Amino acid sequence: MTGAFLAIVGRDLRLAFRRGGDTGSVVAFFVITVTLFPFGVGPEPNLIARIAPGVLWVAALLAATLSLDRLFRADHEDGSLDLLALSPLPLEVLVLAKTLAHWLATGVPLLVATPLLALLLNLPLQGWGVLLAALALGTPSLSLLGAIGAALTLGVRRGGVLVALLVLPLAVPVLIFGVAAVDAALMGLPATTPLMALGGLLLAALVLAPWAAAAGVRLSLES
Amino acid sequence: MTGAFLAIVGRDLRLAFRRGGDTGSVVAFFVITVTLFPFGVGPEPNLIARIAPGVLWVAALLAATLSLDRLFRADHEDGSLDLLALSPLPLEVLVLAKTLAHWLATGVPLLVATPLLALLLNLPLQGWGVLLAALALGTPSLSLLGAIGAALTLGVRRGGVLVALLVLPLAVPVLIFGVAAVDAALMGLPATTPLMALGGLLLAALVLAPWAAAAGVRLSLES
Amino acid sequence: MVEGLACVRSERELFRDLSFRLGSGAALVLRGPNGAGKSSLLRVLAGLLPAAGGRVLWDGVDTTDRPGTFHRALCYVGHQDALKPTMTVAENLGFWAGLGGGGEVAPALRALGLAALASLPTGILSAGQRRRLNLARLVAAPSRLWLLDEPTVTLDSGALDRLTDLVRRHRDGGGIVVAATHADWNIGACDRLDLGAGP
Amino acid sequence: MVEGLACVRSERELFRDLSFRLGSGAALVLRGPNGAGKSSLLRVLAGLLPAAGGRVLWDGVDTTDRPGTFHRALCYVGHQDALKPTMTVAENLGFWAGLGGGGEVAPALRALGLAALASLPTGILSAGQRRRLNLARLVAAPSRLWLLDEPTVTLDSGALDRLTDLVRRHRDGGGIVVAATHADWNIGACDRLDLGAGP
Amino acid sequence: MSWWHRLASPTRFMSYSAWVLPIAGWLAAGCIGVGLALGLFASPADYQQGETVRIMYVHVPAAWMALFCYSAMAASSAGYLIWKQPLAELATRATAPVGACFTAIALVSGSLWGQPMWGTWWVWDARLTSALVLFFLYLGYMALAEAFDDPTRGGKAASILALVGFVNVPIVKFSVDWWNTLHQPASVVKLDGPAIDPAMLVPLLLMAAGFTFYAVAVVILRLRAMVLERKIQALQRQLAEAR
Ligand code: HEM
Ligand SMILES: Nc1ncnc2c1ncn2[C@@H]1O[C@H](COP(=O)(O)OP(=O)(O)OP(=O)(O)O)[C@@H](O)[C@H]1O
Ligand SMILES: Nc1ncnc2c1ncn2[C@@H]1O[C@H](COP(=O)(O)OP(=O)(O)OP(=O)(O)O)[C@@H](O)[C@H]1O
Ligand SMILES: [Mg+2]
Ligand SMILES: [Mg+2]
Repeated sequence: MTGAFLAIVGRDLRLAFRRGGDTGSVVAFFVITVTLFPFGVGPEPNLIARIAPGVLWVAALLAATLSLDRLFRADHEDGSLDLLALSPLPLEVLVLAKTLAHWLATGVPLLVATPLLALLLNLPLQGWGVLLAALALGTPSLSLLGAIGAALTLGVRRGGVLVALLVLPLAVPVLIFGVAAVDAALMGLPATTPLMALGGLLLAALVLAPWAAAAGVRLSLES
Repeated sequence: MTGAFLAIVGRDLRLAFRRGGDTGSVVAFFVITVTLFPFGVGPEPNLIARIAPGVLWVAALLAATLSLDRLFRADHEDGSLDLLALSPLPLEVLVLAKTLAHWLATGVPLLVATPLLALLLNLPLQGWGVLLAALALGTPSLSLLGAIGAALTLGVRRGGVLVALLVLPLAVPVLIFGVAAVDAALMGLPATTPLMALGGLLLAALVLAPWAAAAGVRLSLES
Repeated sequence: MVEGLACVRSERELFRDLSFRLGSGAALVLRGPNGAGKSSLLRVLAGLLPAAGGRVLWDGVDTTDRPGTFHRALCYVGHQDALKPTMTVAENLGFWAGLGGGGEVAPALRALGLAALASLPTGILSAGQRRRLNLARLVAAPSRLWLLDEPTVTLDSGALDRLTDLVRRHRDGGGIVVAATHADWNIGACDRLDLGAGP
Repeated sequence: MVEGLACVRSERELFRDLSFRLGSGAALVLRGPNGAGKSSLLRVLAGLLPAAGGRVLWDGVDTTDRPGTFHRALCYVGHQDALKPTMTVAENLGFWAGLGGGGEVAPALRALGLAALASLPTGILSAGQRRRLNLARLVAAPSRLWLLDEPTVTLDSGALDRLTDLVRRHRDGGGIVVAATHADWNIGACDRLDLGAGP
Repeated sequence: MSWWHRLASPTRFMSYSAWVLPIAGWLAAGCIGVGLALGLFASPADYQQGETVRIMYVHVPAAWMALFCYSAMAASSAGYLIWKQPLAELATRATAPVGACFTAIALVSGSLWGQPMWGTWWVWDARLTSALVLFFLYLGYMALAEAFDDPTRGGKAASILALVGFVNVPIVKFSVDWWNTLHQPASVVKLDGPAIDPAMLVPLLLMAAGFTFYAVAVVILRLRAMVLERKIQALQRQLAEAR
């Protein structure tokens, strides 16, 4: 079972990193969205630094959600999902494997790109550590919640942005605590409470998401 | 020729408005992205009003760009693009028809949703007219520029967010003048210059985009 | 008419110096093992794939010079369906027929035995039903040259007979057919083109 | 063994009270016009589609009770390819073989005549080559029950012979085959199941 | 068959719902009528807020109903997913637009109230935003349920979403306690009894009861329509097949 689990993670990672895969475009989307903001709100450094945590978090959330649409869709369209469902692995474990691969292929690169963007947005240095910690705790939750949306919209033709409508409301608590953690750090307060809340959300998502997403995948096989 | 042009516009509109189509989800994405920002930057009404034009423009840009990914991709994947290319219509006209349908199906609904969001973000009333005018001039340019990106990434497997990477830099001028127009109106200045610049950009896009996008489509047929 | 046609895909030459001429009522069946280049040849003929050498003439004119006229005379049925799952059967066919300057939908559906399904969403059709719908374009938008890529695939014997019949009548009316197939498909007297061994 | 199986799709009953039993070495060929429900029956047998009534037993156990064991004994080849265009031929097959607890890739590719293509990206294969690659799973991950949905489609005669041969040897080794097809495909003595008229 | 399955069989449902529907409808009309009359004319103006306090008699019950309807949807979704009870799925579907409307009413009346009270139509505080998110959840549910060609599959997918989205309900409810916000904390439903003048409490509770009866009536009406619609479709199909 571990073998099959790792095989799926490996395959998805390979597909993501290969030419035209997800990783490159997710990071590009993240970077571009963030850099658009200074154009949108004007060049005042103070204002930009003030909204920096929010902008970073929203951009990360959008980048993760949008790339999630393909988490199961590509496999559904070419028939791979049928075969994956017929493998001896339970669907819940399959969902976990694919979500883990998604996070490794998109969440981690986002983390790597964040310091650069924090610099661009003049985020004060004392916020960086907490920002990274919060993203590290929050992005897996986003991947898991996104997996629910991606699975539930599978049967829908051209589900596309519908995923966003389903996932973003669920992701709002992650956003709130993520920003709260950074804001606390910027004001010199301890950020433990919001970080612990993020951890709690991650645990809840770990319990809930595989079940809900597996149910969605099972439903999609019927067509 | 007009008949074929209208037939394509009609078909794409029908697909977009139908259940699971683009229109609903694009508007939902727009609304949700905008509402996420206040979570990110905190509830201060002044700050939110200050960044409102930028947030609205960036969200509109993202919503338009992301839905553009499917402009040609769906037709490419199911072989429709082959047949469309074999119709007596020149490819440039085909591109225009599909882009027009895209704008009617997503750009116009965005315009309709904008006043509500402007209200939520406390945008002062004197900015509304110019905001709508600027969006009305800017979103067709976004659709046209997006068509270029969508066509060029067709050959690439899983282009997805790659479109965003190509289009967003091209769209930055639209963003800048669009925000400038609203800012001018908010400061009580006349917004004619940025609005005229937006009009100029639209003309340039109208000339450039069909040609470039048709070349991209032609390239994609070879695979 | 085809003159000295050549095709290169992923830097491998599939065929070279291919020349043939098809008069009205003629039929050409393409044969050859998997990967020989049948589908590629059909795409080159349609003008979807640029030829690496040679040219395709239609009524004596190079097809790349006047694509519009050629496209009006042409109907291509490829491996792919070109069907939108959310539109109904009649809507799908109606769109393609209208674009090809074609006629009515109902007789075409009847000709392929799809009349009962006209108002169903295309997404729920079975493989063979989708294939039939794709072939119904031949009837709905009449054209002189038919390019068919393995048209018989997934068809049941009834549908196969209908298709054979259509091809016969098309040729009797002066139409031209180029078809790739692996099955022994009897469409009457026809030329055969064997493309060399696959890779 | 199958007991009183029924299937309803888009609220139309495709079949009802279907019962049959396949011993080791048996083969069942599904026939019927387009839309009769052959593909649907195969998906119900595989457990991809829930049955509207009845049950599927494997070694005497309901397959929905112990899906893991059943899945290990099963290989399903559907209409779709399940191939990733950016991965190479060997990588694609290797992944599915590994997941099915299977063996080596090279002999399987050789068995379907794909050895020369092993390191090419799957995206550039022709229709028949993709089909062959999909069928190579049967060799790479041996399993007792084969469910084949129109496996012969787009195969050239050489590949068809290889497949027929594979099916013969599989049955000689005690394997079971259920296949849907429209072609006259001679796989030796076998049961035939005719599904009623389509819609 | 358990009593629950028998109760929920479509024919049974059609017969008893024909009784319940008019009762609920009249009760709703009565409660809302009396509640409005008491609230608008008989109750005192607030010493702080003046006459604007009367928006409360719409706002607060609507906000309660928004939460209540979503909870009911989550419960019936669970009923559907666990006991495979088709009527439960229909009930979830029937409730969604009603709940969405109540949420919209709470949002609109709240922002109408906010203009005189806080000087702005909208602030991004925790209560208001989480109510907005609740509205989006309703929309997401409805979009998903309608997005499938096959209604039973749409129903299943949307039921899963409704269950998952239930986590937002406690967030809306307790947001005022967890974050300090502009919005009023709970003053009626509290452990140590309501902290509100009975002259205001009575019309408020009457309105709440009226809204609940109204919701029950509309849901039953929609359910009956859905059951009949499916019956018609089945008959049409039989007719088509007989031909
Ligand atoms: C758009 C703006 C608003 C929204 C979305 C909103 C939302 C809500 C919600 C969801 C509840 C139910 C909470 C519960 O059951 O515990 C509620 C209750 C209430 N709201 Fe609002 N509200 C808004 C504006 C206002 C304003 C401006 C006021 C008055 C200053 C107000 C006063 C109240 C009161 C008194 C309650 C009852 C609290 C209780 O006793 O439980 N709301 N609101
Ligand atoms: N996803 C679906 N939803 C609803 N109905 C479907 C779906 N897929 C297929 N059907 C219907 O079920 C019937 C049987 O389809 P199926 O694919 O099993 O036929 P088949 O026997 O395999 O036909 P073919 O020979 O054309 O492949 C068809 O009439 C089809 O319209
Ligand atoms: N997009 C592509 N890019 C590069 N090479 C390709 C592409 N498509 C096909 N090829 C190669 O061209 C060759 C011929 O392919 P083609 O599809 O024309 O074969 P075919 O004769 O139609 O085979 P089949 O009977 O299997 O359909 C194959 O070897 C294939 O690998
Ligand atoms: Mg081919
Ligand atoms: Mg089939």
